[in-house]
Amino acid sequence: MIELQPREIEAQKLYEQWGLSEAEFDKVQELLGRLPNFTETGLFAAMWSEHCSYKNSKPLLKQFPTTGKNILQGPGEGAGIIDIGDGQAVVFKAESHNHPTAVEPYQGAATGVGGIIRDIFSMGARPIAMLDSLHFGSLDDAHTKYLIDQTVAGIGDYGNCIGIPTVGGEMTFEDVYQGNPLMNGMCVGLLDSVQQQKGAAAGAGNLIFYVGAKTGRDGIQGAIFASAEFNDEQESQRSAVQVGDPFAEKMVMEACLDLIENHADILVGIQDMGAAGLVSSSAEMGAKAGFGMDLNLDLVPQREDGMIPYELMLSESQERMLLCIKKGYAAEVIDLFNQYETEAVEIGTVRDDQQYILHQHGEVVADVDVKALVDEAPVYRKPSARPARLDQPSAGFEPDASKLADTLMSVLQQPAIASKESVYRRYDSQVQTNTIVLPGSDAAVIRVRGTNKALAMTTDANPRYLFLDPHQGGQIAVAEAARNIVASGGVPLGITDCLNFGSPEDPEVYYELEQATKGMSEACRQFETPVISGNVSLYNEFNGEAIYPTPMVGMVGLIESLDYVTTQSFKNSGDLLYVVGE
Amino acid sequence: MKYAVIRFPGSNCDWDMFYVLRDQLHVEPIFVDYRETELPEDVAAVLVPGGFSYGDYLRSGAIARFAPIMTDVKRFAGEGKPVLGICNGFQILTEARLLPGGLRKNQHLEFVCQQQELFVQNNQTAFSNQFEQGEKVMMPVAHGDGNYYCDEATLQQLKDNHQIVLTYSENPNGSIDDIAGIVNEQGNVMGMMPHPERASEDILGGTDGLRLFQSFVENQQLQK
Amino acid sequence: MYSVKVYVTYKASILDPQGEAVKTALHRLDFTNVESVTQGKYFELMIKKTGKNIDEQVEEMCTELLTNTNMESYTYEIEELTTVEG
Amino acid sequence: MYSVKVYVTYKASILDPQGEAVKTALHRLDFTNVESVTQGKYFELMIKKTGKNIDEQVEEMCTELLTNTNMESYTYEIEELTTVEG
Ligand SMILES: Nc1ncnc2c1ncn2[C@@H]1O[C@H](COP(=O)(O)OP(=O)(O)O)[C@@H](O)[C@H]1O
Repeated sequence: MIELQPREIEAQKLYEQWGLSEAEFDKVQELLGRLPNFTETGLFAAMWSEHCSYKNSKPLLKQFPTTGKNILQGPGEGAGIIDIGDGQAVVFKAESHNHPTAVEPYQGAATGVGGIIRDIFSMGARPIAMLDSLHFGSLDDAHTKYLIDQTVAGIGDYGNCIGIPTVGGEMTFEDVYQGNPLMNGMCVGLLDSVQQQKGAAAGAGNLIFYVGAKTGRDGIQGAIFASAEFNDEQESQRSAVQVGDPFAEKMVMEACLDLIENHADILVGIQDMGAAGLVSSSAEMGAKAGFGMDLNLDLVPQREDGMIPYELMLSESQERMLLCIKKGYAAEVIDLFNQYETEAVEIGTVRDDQQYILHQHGEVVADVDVKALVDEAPVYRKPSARPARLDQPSAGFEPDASKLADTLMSVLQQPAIASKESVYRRYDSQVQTNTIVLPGSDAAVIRVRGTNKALAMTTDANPRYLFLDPHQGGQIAVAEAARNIVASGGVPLGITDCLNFGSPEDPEVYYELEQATKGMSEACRQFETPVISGNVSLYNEFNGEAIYPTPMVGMVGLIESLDYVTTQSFKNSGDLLYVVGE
Repeated sequence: MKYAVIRFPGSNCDWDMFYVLRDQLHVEPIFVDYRETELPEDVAAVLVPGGFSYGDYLRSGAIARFAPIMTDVKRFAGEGKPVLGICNGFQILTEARLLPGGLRKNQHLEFVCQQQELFVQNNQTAFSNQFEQGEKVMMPVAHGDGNYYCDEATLQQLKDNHQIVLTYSENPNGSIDDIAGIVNEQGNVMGMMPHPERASEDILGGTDGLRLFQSFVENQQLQK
Repeated sequence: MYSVKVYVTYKASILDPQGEAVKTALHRLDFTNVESVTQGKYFELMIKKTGKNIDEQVEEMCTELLTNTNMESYTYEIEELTTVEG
Repeated sequence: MYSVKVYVTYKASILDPQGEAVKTALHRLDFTNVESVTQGKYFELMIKKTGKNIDEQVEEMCTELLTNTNMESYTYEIEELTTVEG
């Protein structure tokens, strides 16, 4: 990679290749009062990508209800937190890993699971369950079968290896997902004492620690890559996918939980290095606290030689975390991580101003206002247009009620309806020995050990409904999740979501996004289930064709007593059946 | 007397085992770190839990067998005291040559997690004396590498010495002769793929696994 | 008949956790002079001679199935066996 | 410095389900002339020259760690690299 001079970047419009528009580049120039250099341009491109800045979805996300009486933490941190009484709280979040899964399904899905697990333990919570939401092309396609097989293996292997049960999920099959399958994961954690962690780096002179795996050139531009559409030609340019190392993650997780539980006094902040790796985690931690920092890139553990600042800052190597530690406690942290066979390295310090300064080989290689990087990303309200299909009368489908038995059989044969046992059998759904309702019922139920309570959890979205009516479909997704929780004996507490849509530049897609989030918001208010965390995945298109609007809803409910736990299966012959509702 | 649960980096059924010992069997479990060189004194039995020691990279259990604590585990086993390896623990015990044979990738190449019906082939061991001979019991399996293999001669030996303790009624992984669990020649070291610690409470779907633990726990209490 | 050997490893910039684990384990066994370990896959194929070009066939098998070229690279050796066919 | 390549496969008498799966997949891709596939592991090691005998060292690495001799067999190649050490 050649580091162009600022003038060359401007003249050759390199920033456009990295996803910054000309207007955005001008804004960067204005904020800096000069032309950005190569590294700085890269930092802005990553931080201002949709994936990191939510620049296209922010106005719509504002509709969501995010507060409530038990909500301890809403959106904005690694994951949301809800009080469940007795000093305990449940922590959960969902995330998409669609593009990496399309390219390398096993590793793409595995690293997706790894990322969402880090979000949970960075809040100080021990992960207690994983769920997924998978949308693929039609099952009669050989490549789709391969994708499913590998995706399921990747999800299973990563969670299994760490010892987190994968307890539920959902799966649909539609042609629109053929070139752009969806892999969403949700992780649920339990906080035993309600002392939550923040991803913030405050206090001048405090230390920035890098822990976990070394940095390589893998997944560079991942965030930018996630904010672009696919087409056949780009296939070969798809940037290198990362390989997951669940064993390393298990060690990092145990070490971080030990640090949080037993050494909270020396820990100022902690954050996962996810999309846009080091830059996004460090800049966000600084901006949140209103502090800048100096980072010495020579100290960043490196797996490869000759990495330039751009590569070090944007690499998405997995199984890494960033910590802010009180001044004077370096040795303690290093010792603790070494006990878990994990590297912890001091790479910088918090500044008393807001400058975000990177050093390499004794030179300053980037010097920008941290707030500019994190908070000044432009926000767009895109034009929206109602798709014509929504106003066309439907074909007037008349079900044939004369052969009900045949109809039933053909419904049951639909892959989306048929049993998913062949999938969830490949997940360890029982490790931690708390899963009291296994996959296969409406929601999975995990007991809270040491109490008489349990948590019910489910993921839902029916993309067909959303395609036919994004507004009502959004409502239905939340309602279906709530029904699954209630049918399992729980009271819905809140939701997380993954908004998987096509390109927001397409007014019809933007309309879908607008309407679906509106419908979800309304339903969330009705059910009193605030949105406590979530993730947006736009640009899910292949050769110009968008996927169906697919907002996955992940809901968690509280079961007050183990006596209330209810499963789907019939219990005795002679029991009566009722239909409830309209 | 204490029950030592060995923890390797990557063990993940360590707590599950701990809870069963403490809360269901009411004995005293103790975690022993893989870096220790000696088991604590007054250990009644050693339990090697499931999980993915060292990520199961290379081969399941292959790297764990070199952990410092394994030398003392071998000494303990050599003295005829009970050692139980479950899932990854079974893999580690075969790699450490405390049990014959080895575990390959499941024949269908997929990880499998499900309830499994097992036959008790020998109820005369320290780990199975609470079962009836030939009894059908239920315990879950959860593994990717559970496909037991040994050569012909070893298999014959296992049969002649009644070392096959548990077999699957429907083989989930392709293991030779449907083997789910075996003991060593002396009968004091057992390895099994199914998870008895996941079948030790009614709320988790059954308690057949608990009886497996009771087999050696009660034996110990008799000896006291 | 051809005997074909295919070796697949991760590309240089891709993390190889298994290779790293093996290296660490070898060091622990006192083989401290081991500087690096890469772990990959190895395939031995027996392929019948047909009208088709064997190099092209193997190349295609590698890119289509045996490797994911996004992250792996491969090499192979083809040896023609001089057994009588039939 | 030595460059060492180690190949590990299941012993011939043991069914290799991974190899079988690859064969089936190749047939599905119309490579019907593939008669058999064995899948194994492949290691590339860089080993520093020391006073010790390299053959013995590699042999020991194979039997101690890289293979489970109950069910796997191995072969290796050792090549001495003629770079200047320092
Ligand atoms: N991809 C998946 N991963 C794990 N479990 C799944 C998956 N898909 C479906 N399941 C499980 O199968 C059961 C039925 O799922 P589904 O067919 O979506 O039913 P419903 O429409 O009633 O939610 C649920 O318990 C669900 O958790």
